Amino acid sequence: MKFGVIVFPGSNCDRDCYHVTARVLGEPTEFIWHEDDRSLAGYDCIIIPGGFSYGDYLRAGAIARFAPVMERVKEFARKGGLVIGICNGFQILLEAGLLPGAMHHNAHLNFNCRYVYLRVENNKTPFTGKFNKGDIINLPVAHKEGNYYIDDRGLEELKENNQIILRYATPGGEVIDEANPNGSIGNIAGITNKNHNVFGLMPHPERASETILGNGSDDGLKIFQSILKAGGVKL
Amino acid sequence: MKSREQLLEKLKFHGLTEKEYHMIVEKLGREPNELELGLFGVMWSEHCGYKNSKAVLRNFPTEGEQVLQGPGENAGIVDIGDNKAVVFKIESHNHPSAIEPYQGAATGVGGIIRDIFTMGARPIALLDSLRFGPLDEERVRYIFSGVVSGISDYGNSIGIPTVGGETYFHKAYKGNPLVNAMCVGLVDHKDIIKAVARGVGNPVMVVGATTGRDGIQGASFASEELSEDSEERRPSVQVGDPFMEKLLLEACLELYKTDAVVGIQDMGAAGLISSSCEMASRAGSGMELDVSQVPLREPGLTPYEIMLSESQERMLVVPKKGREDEVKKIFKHWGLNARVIGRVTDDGILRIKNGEDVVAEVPAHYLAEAPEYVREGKRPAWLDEENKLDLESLPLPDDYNKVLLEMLDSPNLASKEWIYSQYDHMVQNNTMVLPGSDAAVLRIKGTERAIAVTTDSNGRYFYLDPRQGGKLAVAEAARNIVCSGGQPLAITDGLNFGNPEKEEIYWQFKEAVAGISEACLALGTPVVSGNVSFYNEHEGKAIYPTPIVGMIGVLEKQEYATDIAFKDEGDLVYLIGE
Amino acid sequence: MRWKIEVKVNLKEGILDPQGSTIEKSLHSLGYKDISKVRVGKDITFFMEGENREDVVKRAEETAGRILANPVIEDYKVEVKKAN
Amino acid sequence: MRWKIEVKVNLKEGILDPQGSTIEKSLHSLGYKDISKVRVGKDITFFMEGENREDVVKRAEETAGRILANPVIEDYKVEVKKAN
Ligand SMILES: Nc1ncnc2c1ncn2[C@@H]1O[C@H](COP(=O)(O)OP(=O)(O)O)[C@@H](O)[C@H]1O
Repeated sequence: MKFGVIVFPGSNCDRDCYHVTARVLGEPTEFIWHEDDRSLAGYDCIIIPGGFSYGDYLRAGAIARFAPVMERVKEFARKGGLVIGICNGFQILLEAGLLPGAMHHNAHLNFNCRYVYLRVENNKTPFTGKFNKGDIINLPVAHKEGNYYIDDRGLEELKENNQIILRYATPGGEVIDEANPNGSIGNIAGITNKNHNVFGLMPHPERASETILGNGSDDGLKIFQSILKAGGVKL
Repeated sequence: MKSREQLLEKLKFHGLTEKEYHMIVEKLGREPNELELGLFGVMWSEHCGYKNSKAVLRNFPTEGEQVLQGPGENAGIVDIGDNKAVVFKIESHNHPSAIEPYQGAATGVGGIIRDIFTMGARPIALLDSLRFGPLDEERVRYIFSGVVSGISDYGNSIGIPTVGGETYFHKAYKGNPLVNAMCVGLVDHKDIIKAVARGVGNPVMVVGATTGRDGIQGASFASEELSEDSEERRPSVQVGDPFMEKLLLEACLELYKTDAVVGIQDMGAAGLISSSCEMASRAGSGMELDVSQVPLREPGLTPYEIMLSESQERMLVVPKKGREDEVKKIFKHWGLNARVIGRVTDDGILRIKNGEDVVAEVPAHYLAEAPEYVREGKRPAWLDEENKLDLESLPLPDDYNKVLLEMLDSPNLASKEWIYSQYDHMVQNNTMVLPGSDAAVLRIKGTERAIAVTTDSNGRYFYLDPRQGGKLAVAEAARNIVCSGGQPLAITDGLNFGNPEKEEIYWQFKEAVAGISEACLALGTPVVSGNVSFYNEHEGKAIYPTPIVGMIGVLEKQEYATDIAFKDEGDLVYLIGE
Repeated sequence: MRWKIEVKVNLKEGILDPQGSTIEKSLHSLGYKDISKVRVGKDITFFMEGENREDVVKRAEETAGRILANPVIEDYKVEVKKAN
Repeated sequence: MRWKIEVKVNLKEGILDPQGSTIEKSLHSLGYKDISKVRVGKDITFFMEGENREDVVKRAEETAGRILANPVIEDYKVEVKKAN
């Protein structure tokens, strides 16, 4: 499978994502510069990595969505290509309208870097096929603006279409306020679009893909392996 | 002819003594002009010239087979095997953080990061060593939270994990907090770059941010050009732009791959003047600069302001002749300025022009080599009194449970998670042992190795006995490295003291350096870089002498990495040592 | 002609404002107890060239609605003044 | 009586505004070329109780200068209106 990792000025998890897909999984991976205007046909999955695109000045993701490459990402997504946005990538997907809702400041305001538990709400997507529904997984978050917001109608729609993929939960799987690191509505940590081919999540699966790192969790690797399993959609 | 009073006033403004003025006149063989005097003023300041500390710092052991670069460059470098090396240094930003905690701390982090990537290395870790007054005071809480968010926003945004540090609260730091930041970078031996300006005719370029009036202490009063309009005094606080620095970092690392660079230095304290004369004097060459070519953020800066501006996120680059366009192209790709502002000469003179006019002309090494002051120092009379505590005379607590709870409640002992959870300590995917343990451990991708990093110091020990304090700090750092699975390699030191012109402070300084040196010799961990911050006083009272020891160790195998947590039920617990 | 534009961007009513409530709490703890409903927004100013007011207002509104504010969570207000 | 306070906090002239300059650059690259001198400040609003305007203005100014802005790098402007 061929991965493309988009690089915006200020992206800082681009190399980490590359490391996981190219080195840990051994799949061909290329960086794609934000000014690049080529068609993304030929890639099987596009990763929009974390970081602080354009410094996250104004709002996280607000400026990145205007980059030339984003038109190509939209085109790629429209045709059914797999797109995964991690952290800042999620924020960019929201700003670009590829996913519904918006992000604002964490309820406690501070940047927060720590491991959280997540409940897998939907395993019937190309990003979660290696999990069972209801699995509790352990991934790190690291963000200041991960407080997901959507209005009531939008929330209903997300539920109806099974677009909520990950929720912050306790190790025992309860979805309660205490498990919510940022105030996000309904403890939402990750959603897809209706077609389930565009996935945005605040936690960093690329940081939990090798057991030698951090607390030893490699639950994140399963997300990348799910993508491999799904096989992607060659356009 | 100016009167002596006028001269003295001017010298006072520039922080020079009358004796120093006469040295300058003698060296130059003439009176310096206003601008030249200003240049000597900053370059011979303690901050840039180390005039009170240089002689003492020479006592540090700085050699060892692992040392690839000792003190004297932007940062020190040690070999960690497999043709890889780590570049590291610590730096203080105490006074700026006292005035504007957020920006002060942020720009401190920005500055130390630049010191690392000017050496050709990619920065892979940050640590921060912090001292504040007691948290029950509003002002202290304001400074504390401002400093932590300044470090957090800068380090997180640029994508360098802040993996460790230490934090203490004590009334000695109430009016004068300490904010020391350490950065660690990784480089292949063959890619190491030095800050030298060699090769007659090679261009000199400014890259990165534009230049504004940031950080020029009262420049408006110094330069005659500005004294006419009664503009309000510009604050000497700089504002950091981590986004700009991230672009600068990536652009520089890309530039290094081209072999077009002869030398590069960051523009930190005293900006263009200190970077240019240090680069020239290290190479024994001269430099000619035209200040009118420096890209400005606002119009109307005087040559003095341009030379002294401490605008952040800028570098001085000397590429090979004819490669200018290549440099410009790379920086343009990252959306940054790159402008030729002068060239390297062979006459050893720093010649500053404003368009066609020569506005200053001074041998670079005069500026770069500040006079050295060696003092006697005096053991403080109060020290015996302070050390007289008879432990036997202390009453034993009635309720040990209560004491334990009180101790756990004390900010000095409590978990520092509130701090380090605000730092991204995992970005770059190398952090094997997270903050909360003795030292942080980072794997080195592409090898089986890892490094361990820590900062340590106990100001109270230094206060009671600076020599013992020095030994203890180095020993603690080494223990933290060893407990994490590493072999200690070398240290960087951040020497925070009061006013060295006071005999007692000077004595503390000398003694502390002696103690650190003794321990470094014993442990085989030479000093490869460091920073001195004097004048940490508030209302005439000095802080506890607080030298921070930042230590690096190497783990030959990643699997040696250990953290502090007990692992399994039934594991045996040993107490080792005396 | 030169115009000075001021765009105020605020979170929509009803959306929790973590910055505002943090400031409110610290104000209360410092003794300013009678302060309530603190909200924090952005105040973005810039200059624009333009022949007449209508044209400038139109373009400023467009910039604000398209880029400076995110309509999902934010409201904005644009003020246009002649610059001197 | 109830008053509505609006405090605008902006970086002092001459002080680098990284947010403003980054936004300005991106506006230019999006085709809004005639926009210049973008500065980003904070717009803080709240309510206060008080007998008379002078008293409220005084206390609002105090809050602004002491807590909402850092006078070392920021300027602030306080507006006080009767709330209804
Ligand atoms: N300012 C800080 N920044 C980052 N990490 C910190 C900071 N202060 C403390 N820590 C981390 O918290 C842990 C405990 O620190 P400390 O209380 O100094 O431990 P000890 O005194 O046992 O060495 C360490 O892992 C340290 O790196």
